Amino acid sequence: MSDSAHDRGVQMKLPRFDIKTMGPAIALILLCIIGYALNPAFASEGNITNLLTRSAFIGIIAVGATFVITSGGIDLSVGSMAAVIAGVMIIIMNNVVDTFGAGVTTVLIGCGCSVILGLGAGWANGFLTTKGKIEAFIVTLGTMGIYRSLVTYFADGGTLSLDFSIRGTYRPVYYDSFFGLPIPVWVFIVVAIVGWILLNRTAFGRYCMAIGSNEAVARYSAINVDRIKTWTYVIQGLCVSLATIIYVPRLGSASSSTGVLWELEAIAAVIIGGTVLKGGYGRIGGTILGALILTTIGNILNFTDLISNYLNGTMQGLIIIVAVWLQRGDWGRARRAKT
Amino acid sequence: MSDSAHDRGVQMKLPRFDIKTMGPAIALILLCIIGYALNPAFASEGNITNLLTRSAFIGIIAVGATFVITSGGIDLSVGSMAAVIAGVMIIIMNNVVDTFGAGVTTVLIGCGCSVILGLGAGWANGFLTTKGKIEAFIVTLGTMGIYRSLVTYFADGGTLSLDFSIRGTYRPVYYDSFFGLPIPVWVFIVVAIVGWILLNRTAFGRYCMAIGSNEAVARYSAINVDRIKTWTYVIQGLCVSLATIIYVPRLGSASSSTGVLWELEAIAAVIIGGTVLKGGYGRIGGTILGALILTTIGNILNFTDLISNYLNGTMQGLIIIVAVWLQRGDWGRARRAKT
Amino acid sequence: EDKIKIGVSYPTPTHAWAAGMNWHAENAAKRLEALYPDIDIILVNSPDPSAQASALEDLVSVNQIDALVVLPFESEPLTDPVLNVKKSGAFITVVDRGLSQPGIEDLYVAGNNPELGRVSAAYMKTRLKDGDNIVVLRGIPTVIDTERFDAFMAELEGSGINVLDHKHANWNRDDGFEVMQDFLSRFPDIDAVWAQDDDIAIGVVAALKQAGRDGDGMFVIGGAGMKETIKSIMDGDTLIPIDVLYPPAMLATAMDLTVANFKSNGPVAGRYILGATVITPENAEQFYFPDSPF
Amino acid sequence: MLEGDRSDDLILHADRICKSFGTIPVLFSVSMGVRVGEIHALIGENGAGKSTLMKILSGYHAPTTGTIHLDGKPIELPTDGQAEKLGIVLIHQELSLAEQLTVEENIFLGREESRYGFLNRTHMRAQVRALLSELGLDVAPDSRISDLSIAQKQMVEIAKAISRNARILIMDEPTAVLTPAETAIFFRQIRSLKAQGVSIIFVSHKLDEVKEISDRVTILRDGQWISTKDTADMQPDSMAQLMVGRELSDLYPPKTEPDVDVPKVLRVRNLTAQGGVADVSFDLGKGEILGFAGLVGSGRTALFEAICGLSDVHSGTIEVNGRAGQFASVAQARDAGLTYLTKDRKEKGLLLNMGMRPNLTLLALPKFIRRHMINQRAEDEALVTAKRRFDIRARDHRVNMRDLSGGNQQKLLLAKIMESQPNIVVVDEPTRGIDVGTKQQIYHFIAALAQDGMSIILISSEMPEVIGMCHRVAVMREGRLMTVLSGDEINENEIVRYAAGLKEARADERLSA
Ligand SMILES: Nc1ncnc2c1ncn2[C@@H]1O[C@H](COP(=O)(O)OP(=O)(O)OP(=O)(O)O)[C@@H](O)[C@H]1O
Ligand SMILES: Nc1ncnc2c1ncn2[C@@H]1O[C@H](COP(=O)(O)OP(=O)(O)OP(=O)(O)O)[C@@H](O)[C@H]1O
Ligand SMILES: [Mg+2]
Ligand SMILES: [Mg+2]
Repeated sequence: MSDSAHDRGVQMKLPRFDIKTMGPAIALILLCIIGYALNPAFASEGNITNLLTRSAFIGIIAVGATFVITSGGIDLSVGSMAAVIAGVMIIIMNNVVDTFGAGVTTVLIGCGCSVILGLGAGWANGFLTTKGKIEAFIVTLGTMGIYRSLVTYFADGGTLSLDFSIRGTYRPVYYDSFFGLPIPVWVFIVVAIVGWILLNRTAFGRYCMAIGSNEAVARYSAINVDRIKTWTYVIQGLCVSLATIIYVPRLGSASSSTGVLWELEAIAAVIIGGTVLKGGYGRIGGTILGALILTTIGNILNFTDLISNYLNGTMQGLIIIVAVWLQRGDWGRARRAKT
Repeated sequence: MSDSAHDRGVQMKLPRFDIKTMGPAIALILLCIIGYALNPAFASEGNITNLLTRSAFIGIIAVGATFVITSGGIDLSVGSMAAVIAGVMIIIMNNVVDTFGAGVTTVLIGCGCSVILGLGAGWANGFLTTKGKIEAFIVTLGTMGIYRSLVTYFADGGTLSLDFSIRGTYRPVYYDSFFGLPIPVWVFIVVAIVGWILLNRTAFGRYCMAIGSNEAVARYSAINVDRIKTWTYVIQGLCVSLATIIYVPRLGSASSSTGVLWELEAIAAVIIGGTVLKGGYGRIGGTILGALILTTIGNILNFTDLISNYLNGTMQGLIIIVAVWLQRGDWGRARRAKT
Repeated sequence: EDKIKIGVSYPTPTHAWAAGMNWHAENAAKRLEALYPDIDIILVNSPDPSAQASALEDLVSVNQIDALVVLPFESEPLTDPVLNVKKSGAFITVVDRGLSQPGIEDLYVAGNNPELGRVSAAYMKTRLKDGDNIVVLRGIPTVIDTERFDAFMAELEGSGINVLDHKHANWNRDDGFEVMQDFLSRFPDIDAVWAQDDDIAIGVVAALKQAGRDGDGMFVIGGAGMKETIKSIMDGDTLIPIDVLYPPAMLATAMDLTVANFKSNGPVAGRYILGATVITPENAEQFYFPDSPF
Repeated sequence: MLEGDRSDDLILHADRICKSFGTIPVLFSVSMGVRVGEIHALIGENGAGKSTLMKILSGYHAPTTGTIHLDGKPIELPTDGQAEKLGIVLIHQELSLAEQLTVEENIFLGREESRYGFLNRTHMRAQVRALLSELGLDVAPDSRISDLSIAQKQMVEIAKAISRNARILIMDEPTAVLTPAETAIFFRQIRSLKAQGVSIIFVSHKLDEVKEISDRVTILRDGQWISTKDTADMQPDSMAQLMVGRELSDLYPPKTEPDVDVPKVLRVRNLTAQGGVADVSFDLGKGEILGFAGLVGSGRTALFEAICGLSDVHSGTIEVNGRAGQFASVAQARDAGLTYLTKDRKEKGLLLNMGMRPNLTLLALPKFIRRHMINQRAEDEALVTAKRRFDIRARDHRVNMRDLSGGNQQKLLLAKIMESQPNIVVVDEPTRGIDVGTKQQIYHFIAALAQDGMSIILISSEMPEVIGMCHRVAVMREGRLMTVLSGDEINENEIVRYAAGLKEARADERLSA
């Protein structure tokens, strides 16, 4: 086989790859055009900033979910986990404020606890899935219920509010900007880049895909399957805790309704982005676009009163289906071939 | 090969198979013992009847979900589908009551519409998944939103109520008994038996398992994969419509909060029962037990005020995880071998 | 074992108002059981209408209650189940949401949803003039929300105040924040916000402050009587000048009345409608319960 | 038209077929036909396009140009296995059984017998039982496929094809994983089908089998038709020459004398392990090639999966390079210099939905890490080297593993194992599905590795391979080591007698080099 054939092969593949990658991007651009057509204020700087900041929560969580799903798992507990972490964080900060004052120390203690809790909760999901050998769906359905009811219990059914004295210190984490972009957006960007590198440029990412693709092959290839799978849940937990850290200063409160349905949104973002639900193929870039698409849909619906409020869900459902259908293109074939 | 070897093989298989099958049964028995210990009234005839009747809704839907999941799909839309079918059924019955009176005819028209809607909604899910080549998760997440918002729209944000004159005719479908068992329980039993036969004793059931196990193999075996998959969603739709038919006379109304989270309960029942979430292996018997387990957990929690109401979710989550862990036994190996 | 068993069934608190109601109910239960050793109160909450129907069945078949205090999730779906409890001979107290068939309950205790909407609109009219713009953030699409909204719009009619748009914020702070952000991007001129609920109002205020549009006499009206809101009214905040009460203690009130039916000499029956009081800096003190979660 | 073919007696005939995947051409105007009651062999190098042609003949692929004639009439074959209705049945090179279904369910998949809409299970089971016993396959009809060994799966696949009452049976390398004993049973079935007038096309790299069973042979090279001849006119050597396009020298490299004094790198004593391995003891010397022979299910795979940390060891001791070697994971074994090449490349060997590069480096990935990241340049270089070393032919280097030809997949798997630079390597059926030309290269490669001091365990069901390559040959039967043969004892007769249990296990000398 000649070298020129090689080169030809490479060139031929590229456009196919592009279509696949471009799918979610095209869907997002279409949505933006629709938004602008409905109301030019859609493109205002303020709105774009709001949109990006909002995407940060789901986006950061979805980056974690990309790892879990790529390695063949699923995590339904993220929304509840965010709620309980936010709750405990607030309780802790309110308690230490007397000792450490309302300064940065208290906030850092809160953030530290958030990270520890996220890692712990993620590890628990991973441990039960791998060592307990229980289907991830069941484990995380269980912990979803547990975390949700714990936050309700801590808040006594109501709302946990951050001490007003701390809010001033913590507020900038959500509301301030840095080089024109709000801090949550920066966090999102950093998480996305780190996630992309981790998935595409490190052995860990390779192992995630291998496990999702075929666990037995992974085992025969000297991969510690249980350890890698547990790590994906731990990463998911870490992402949830980061999302929580930028969520809490927004309203300074957590309740049993915090983070409801975030798990479905996160998974939807991942799938819209082109990651395969059954594992083996993951795309962080797609996930980011997926999160942006979901947020944009909600934003657009708030920008028009053309349709009855009650039908928001219908529009949302239709747009999601059409967005995925748009990018299906080559996908249908690719997926069929996989099975 | 000698016959004795055959017999050995068969005998060797049996005990293993039994442990697997017994898992959910053991979990259920344990739950019942706990329930009785907490309050002997748990075993009263009235309570057992209530329990069975309640299980009927989720159980019937979960039978449908067993087919979808066995063939490698997933349906998140069932709860919303139940709500919209209930809503439309009520609207139709209220409209035809003037023409046909409050008699059996009207109720039958309502039930007929329910079945048609269920089949149609299921077909839509199946069509979009197979012909549209969109991930089932996305399709049904989309239709979940669509159906939910449609019922809100039809009810104008409120509640759709069945005309009081019809209630008298329709009521017995939920509240009457037949040979000592409430009618919903009979429907449940019939659906379960038909489902069991369909999955285990017909070519269709085998096709479902084959598709879930390996779609390419199924296709190479001249199985019309798309058609079978579509049928699983249609069956799911039919099951939802049957569940709705016995649900409507219970409360005589439908609203945007009808059937919320039923999809997760139905899927949980299926997985608790031993069906593999990634497809290829399904057990109707297990599904029935799964539905009973879920209902019993709720029932037991209503029986005791030992723990804070807010912690109900924690108990529920723990029990589900433990119940599945109990039956894991041989499963871990079986699943590992699979991958 | 000849205790009088009173079952109390209500929706699982998923937002702060309901948690406040739960708090008041739990306190009432403790207080009443301490007061009357032969009274046994069983509190049960349920996450959705059909679970509540199940819970009612369990209260009859397992606990064999003598009286039921029920705050129905929704009227329609729980009418039949409550009727079944009634058939077992129990005394029925219905709270907040009336059943769709009259005459089932012995006692009815309720807040007033249309009144809440009407009072809010009436206040708007006192502060705004013809041509002023408001936006409305609604609750979860349910009958409660519809009743409040319809009464609000009816009261506003003919005043010349424009309702620019109304969206559902689901009685949720986060949704309130996001919907308000979008309203602010969309409408350059908003003079007031009806948030219908104090939780939504908190999100709205955060969005206003973020956008720097909380000056110029702009104000937000929530509802229900959250302790933080009442506190800030007491402190003379102008952004949320008043609040409209939807008493979270109504379930406790109903329990008191139900116990009174067994313990007082005369039978207790009838309808107790609690008003939608406007909380102003003058009367705020009496609605302030710092220990309640709401 | 082919020379010597009268088209009227051809039952199935491919006429000037061209096939491209995307823009990559794979077949160039290939013609081939099969007569009624004929066994027609198709041979060619890996990637020559054999599987592609077979898929075209059975409707799984549509030809880009050219026509298919069935019974003399041009026909457009229906897709996705529907051609079965026309009597054309294909056994895919890559096993196609549904893993979670039972043997019975797989055999009848797609054409279940039903009565009144219900499955007639007793009848189907009886048929399956009869079929399995005819094939001498000792599995129950309700065993799950995932519980079977790969050879058993292949036999089930054959049973499935035979049971379909085909007029034309097309088999893509059915014997690749079979031992001679099973191959003999299989050939008996083939002959009886032929006697019933069934036409059979089969692909094989085992040229002696081709010589033994076929009536005519068609040879492909690089997607081109080379020739079609009567088997009687050819010898395996001439077939190989036509396939490869050059003269093949000796298939096996000359054997070197094993050195008696070399250190022992692997020492196994009284090993009992999962999968029925009982009380196995043996030694492996540095630079030695030790063969393992035995029937299907004799426990060779199970033995080495236990040694390499893939399954549980119950008792006994393992010593690797002088140190205790009870590995809890494959990674530990790899780091100790011991790696295992699985024979189940589809389920355990390769990630089929990924490309060649990640597959090649997966086992040895730590080697490719620089500053915590994967050094993609080094990976690319490794791929180029591996392609050259193992003659891996892909017309497109970003192709998914799934779309690589079977033999080239196997070569990549071999390359993957070698990438971790082991000093002891266990290769389980290493030349499965590899053409003679490449086989020769691989044999020389293995011999060279042994010369350089690598120790090799060669598990193989190809008797000539074991005999031609190994310094010593261990024979297993029912999980026990029967004997270790060396020198002149290494001959087919001796091996078969131990493997079949006709000779008792020898206790003496079995550990010595
Ligand atoms: N679906 C596909 N897409 C792209 N290329 C393919 C596809 N299927 C096969 N090929 C390519 O076609 C060529 C011929 O493959 P084929 O499987 O027919 O070879 P073969 O003769 O059967 O080889 P082997 O002896 O190794 O099985 C190979 O280069 C392979 O990579
Ligand atoms: N009882 C068992 N339980 C679980 N797995 C088993 C059992 N017996 C065998 N296996 C598995 O089946 C596979 C093949 O078995 P075995 O080692 O007996 O075959 P073999 O001797 O390599 O035969 P061949 O290679 O000729 O097919 C191995 O992966 C082994 O782990
Ligand atoms: Mg081939
Ligand atoms: Mg072997």
